[in-house]
Amino acid sequence: MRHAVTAAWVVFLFSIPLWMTDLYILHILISAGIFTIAAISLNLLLGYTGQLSLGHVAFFGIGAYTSALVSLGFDLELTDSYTFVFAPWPVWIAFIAGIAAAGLFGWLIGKIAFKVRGAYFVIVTISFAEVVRLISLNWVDLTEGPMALNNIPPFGVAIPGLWEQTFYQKLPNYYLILVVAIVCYIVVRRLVRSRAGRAMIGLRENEALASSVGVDVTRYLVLATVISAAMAGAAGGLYTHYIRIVDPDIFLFIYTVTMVIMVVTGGKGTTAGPVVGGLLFGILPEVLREFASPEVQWVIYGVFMIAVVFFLPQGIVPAVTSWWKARFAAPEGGLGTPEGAR
Amino acid sequence: MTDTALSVEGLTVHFGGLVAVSDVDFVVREGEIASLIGPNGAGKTTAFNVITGFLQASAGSVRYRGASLDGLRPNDVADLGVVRTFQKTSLFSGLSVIDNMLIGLHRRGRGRVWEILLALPRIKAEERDLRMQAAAILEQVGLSHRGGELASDLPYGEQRLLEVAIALAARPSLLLLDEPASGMNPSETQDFMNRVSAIRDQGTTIFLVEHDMRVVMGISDRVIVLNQGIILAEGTPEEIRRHPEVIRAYLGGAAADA
Amino acid sequence: MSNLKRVALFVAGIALAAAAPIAGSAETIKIGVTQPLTGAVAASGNYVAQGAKIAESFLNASGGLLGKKVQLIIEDNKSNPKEAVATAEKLIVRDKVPALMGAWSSTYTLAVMPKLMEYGVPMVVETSSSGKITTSGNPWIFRISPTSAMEAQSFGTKVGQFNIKKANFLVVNNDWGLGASNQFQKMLKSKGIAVGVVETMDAKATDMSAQLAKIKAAGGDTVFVTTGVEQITLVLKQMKEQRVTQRVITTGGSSSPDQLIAQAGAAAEGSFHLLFFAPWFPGSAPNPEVATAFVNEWNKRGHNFAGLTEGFRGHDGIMTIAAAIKAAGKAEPKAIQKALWGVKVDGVNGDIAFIKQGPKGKESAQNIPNVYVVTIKSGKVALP
Amino acid sequence: MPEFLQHLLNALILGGTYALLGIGLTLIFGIMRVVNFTHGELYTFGAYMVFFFVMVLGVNFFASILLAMALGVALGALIEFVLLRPLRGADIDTTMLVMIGAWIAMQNLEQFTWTGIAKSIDHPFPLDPLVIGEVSVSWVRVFVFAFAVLLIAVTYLLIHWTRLGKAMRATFQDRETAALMGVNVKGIHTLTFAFGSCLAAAAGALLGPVFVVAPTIGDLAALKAFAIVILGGLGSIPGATLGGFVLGLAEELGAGYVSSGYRDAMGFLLIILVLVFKPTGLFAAKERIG
Repeated sequence: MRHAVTAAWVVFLFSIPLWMTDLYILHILISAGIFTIAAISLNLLLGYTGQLSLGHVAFFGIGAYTSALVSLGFDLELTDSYTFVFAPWPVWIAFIAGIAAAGLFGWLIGKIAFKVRGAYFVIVTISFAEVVRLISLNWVDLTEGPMALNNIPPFGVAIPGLWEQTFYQKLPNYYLILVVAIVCYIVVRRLVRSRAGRAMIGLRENEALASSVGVDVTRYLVLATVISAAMAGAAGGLYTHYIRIVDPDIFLFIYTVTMVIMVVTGGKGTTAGPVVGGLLFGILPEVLREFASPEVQWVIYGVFMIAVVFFLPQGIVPAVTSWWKARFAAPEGGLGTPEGAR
Repeated sequence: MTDTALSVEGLTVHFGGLVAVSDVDFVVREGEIASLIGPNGAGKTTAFNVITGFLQASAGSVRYRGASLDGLRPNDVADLGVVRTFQKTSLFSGLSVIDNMLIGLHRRGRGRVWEILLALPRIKAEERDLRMQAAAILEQVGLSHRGGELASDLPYGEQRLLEVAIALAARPSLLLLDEPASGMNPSETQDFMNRVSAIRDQGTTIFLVEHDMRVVMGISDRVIVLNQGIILAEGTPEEIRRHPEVIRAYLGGAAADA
Repeated sequence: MSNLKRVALFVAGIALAAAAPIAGSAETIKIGVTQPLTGAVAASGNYVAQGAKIAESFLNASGGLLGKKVQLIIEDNKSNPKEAVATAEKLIVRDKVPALMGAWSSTYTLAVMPKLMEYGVPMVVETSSSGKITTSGNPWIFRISPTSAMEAQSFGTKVGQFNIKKANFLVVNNDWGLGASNQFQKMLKSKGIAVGVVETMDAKATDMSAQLAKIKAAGGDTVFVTTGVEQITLVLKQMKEQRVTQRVITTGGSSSPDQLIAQAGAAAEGSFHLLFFAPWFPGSAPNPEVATAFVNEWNKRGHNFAGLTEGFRGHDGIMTIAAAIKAAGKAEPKAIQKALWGVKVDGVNGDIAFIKQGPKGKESAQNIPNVYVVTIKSGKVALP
Repeated sequence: MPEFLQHLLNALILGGTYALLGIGLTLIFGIMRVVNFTHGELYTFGAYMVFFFVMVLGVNFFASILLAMALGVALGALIEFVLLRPLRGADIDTTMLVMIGAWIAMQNLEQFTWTGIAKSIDHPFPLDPLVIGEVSVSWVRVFVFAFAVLLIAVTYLLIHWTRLGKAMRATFQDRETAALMGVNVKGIHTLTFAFGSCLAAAAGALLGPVFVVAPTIGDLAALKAFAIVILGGLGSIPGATLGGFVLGLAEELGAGYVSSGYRDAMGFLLIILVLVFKPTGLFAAKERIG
């Protein structure tokens, strides 16, 4: 039964471009999909290890910039006589490089996270994102600064010499992002239902106890940060080759806040939560666009976030799940706990 | 039975200018139930914290089965087979009892991250195995019927049992219990003592910090008395009961009652 | 998994709701405008939009285009390149506009450019100054604003009367500021004038004291400033505070001298400003009747007078597109693109016509606009 | 040399207002364990209130600053009462989420009310600067500095010499014990938040006339306040004071001798360095990490 529902859901997602002819709506869905991937990645940190990382957009941006730079190529005048020239690489390799770079920075932040927790960790992560933003803004030789990196090549597939298709259109980008999102969803789902994921949940729930039974706190914090950062980097790479421009504003704190709102609203510490939150807040701005100016929209989001924390602290998914269970009985196995309850 | 399992030598802990534990030596032997007692602030929990890597000693050394525990982190200590419980009830309280157990079984799993992500068959087999082990330990402490419930929903006595079960899941060869019976009613306490003895009989050495003298005197093979950071006395419950300094400093009427 | 099903329903619902109101009327000719109406550079973007609306009503008052009413669809790009892309996407795909005007900053324009290629829609660029825009081989670009190089060149013919020995630069660290600083340095050096320090500032920075201390220490008689009017106000005030006595020349055409007089007061005295329209003297513009009509309508609508130096661009941009639609005889992107190459428009700035720039075969179009210099003398704008 | 002296003077003046910002934030964290993300918005609020009183209503400049501070107190008390009081006992992450929501809502309300166009405020000080030898500084900045130092001094006196201060310190040390000893912890929390907000509004009210007022000025102010309190150690008032001046110096020298583009990055780089090498800040208050 559950498999049937999952399959129906996946088929539905795959069928959308077949009957949805309005490209603009497809564009909205693609953007929402990219942010959903970012939200899924943030959820691993925020929801499962309990680390409120408010610099998550840094990983997204690092993925985007790395992928863009590797696919565009760049040169750096290191000394007057020597210029380092980096030739462009194929987009797929650039995408992987972006994921790796984001993962690497995740490793660094994970190491710091072990030293400082709570309010300190939050501020360190904010600072990290801000430093990265200022570097992207000022290292004009590499990043073009506020002028942004333009004309970033889109993804494409090719059989050498025979056939090639570059993803200028919405359709292939939609499928690409859908596939990546599904992969990320499965990664998080498998992880959190495994020994490794339980170690992360354990250190969220009670770090002292977890370490006393042999959970290596540093290792799992770093692991979670690396995987989370790498997924955020993947989202950044998808973004960069779809929008085909990346500028320092990508590091704005407001995007982290968007991801946090998605996760918290959907239900942190649940696998479906960030998907629900991501789609909701990916699509809502476009629906509201007609009725409310952006500042009014943001006022609504801010108030909404407060309301969720006050009245629905676990988020939509756990609330709906428990309502469903109460109504239709049949408790399920697995990590059948009100996840996120704290 | 007389092999030394845990040995503590010259242990000293300062907090700022305060001396919590001062030049303390003691051993715990393989297969015994040893108790560490003393009035509040005597340094019992501090000693536990040092042994299990939660606190850095100012001086002195701790060895377990020949390996030094100095400077190890709690999870490294657990890897050597030394596992503890905490003075204040300490559970993964937002999770179900069975999930509490599965986290406790962390050390028994072997699955690596890439294997997990690929969902290899051996990971699935391991999961099934871990769940069976969890059920077995719950059975052992008498919590089988609670598996699906939220840990925080359990009555107090069962929460304390669950703590022990979680520690047992980490497969300790030395189990450190920090005031496990505090807050239990007499029948819960009696039941608890039986279970601790049973655990020892299955080959786990037990080192206990406890205030309840019925527990200490009832199950200990040996008792170590700590007072104001130094060892006051050491011996069998019978010897401790009669030790004049212990009676004066600490036990008073309680010893006579027991 | 049941919760996911709910999401599916929700998504489908949204999709249906969004798909409903598409059918537009064929009674109007739509022109898309993307401008920063909110965010960091909102002030200028709003002026341009106001100017564009004046052009719209002028056109409709004289009978519209091809017998149809002209309808501007103005979208807010929120001072953000990503949003600029989103607005272009929306205007082209949803609203099906045959031509665009935008997107103010070079950064936003550069961001939009791949979309023009993708969908084949021409865009008139009204403000952006980066050289890259017309040299990257995008045949859908028609720029009416000057590049920094053109501005520098034009100023070069007048630089003699300023008798500059050594000049410093204080510019905003984006394409606009850095581009201007490069081109003006090049021009100055070619005239044998020394360049001191080149300092940059973030667009949102408010305290320029450190940069000014450096500029003061570097010596020199002139400092070229390129940034928005808010930041120029701060620079002028803080120069006074730190007793930096070098002469200020602002470039880029966004200095709005009236606002400077109002907000910087005496600190603005004696500064010079390069502009692309001098609304104080509409009579001396190349097309006096067009300029006067525009200024009158602007004042009649109660818009901020200080905004005229920006707002005229919106007018000229829309008028350029309108002329092309008229010449093409139909409102289709490809036809408009072709017709734009031949237009001759009497704009507020001057006569608008396009020359070719960029790689052969896919040239972009560039207009050669006029550049004016004004100064602030005893609290009034004057010709130097 | 004169350039260096000028940088030092600028840093000193800047540091005064930074310290003011930092003290307000650190006080709130120390006593309430709340990371106050609305701090920057109270700064913005103070600046806009001065704009409103001076430029719209034509109220006297100095009276406007005092009015802005009073309104800062009121707004702070309101936030505490509506958002934080019901959440007492919730974990720090929960309150952080609520404060982030409040921050977003407040900033955009400001944007909605005043539009995104920057406003400037007239002040009664002469435009010609105060000249001391080779260096100079505007009179309005001298005033801002003096007022900031005065407020810092008042804060110290309040904390160390009044009954209220004693109760605040007791709450800071140990909330439960303070409550047992008869301290009205609820009241202390409201007062603390209102007072911290007042300092933020004061910083905004003072700097508004020096720079310009825009809806987003609070973001950078808040981030800098975070940097300052981390530098000084969360909850430490002397630390925040010194942190303010250290940040002012780092920024000014960084901009002067490294690159003006990285001016605003200095604070964050300092934070990361401090936390890597001395995680509790330069002046660790009674605060364990974790």
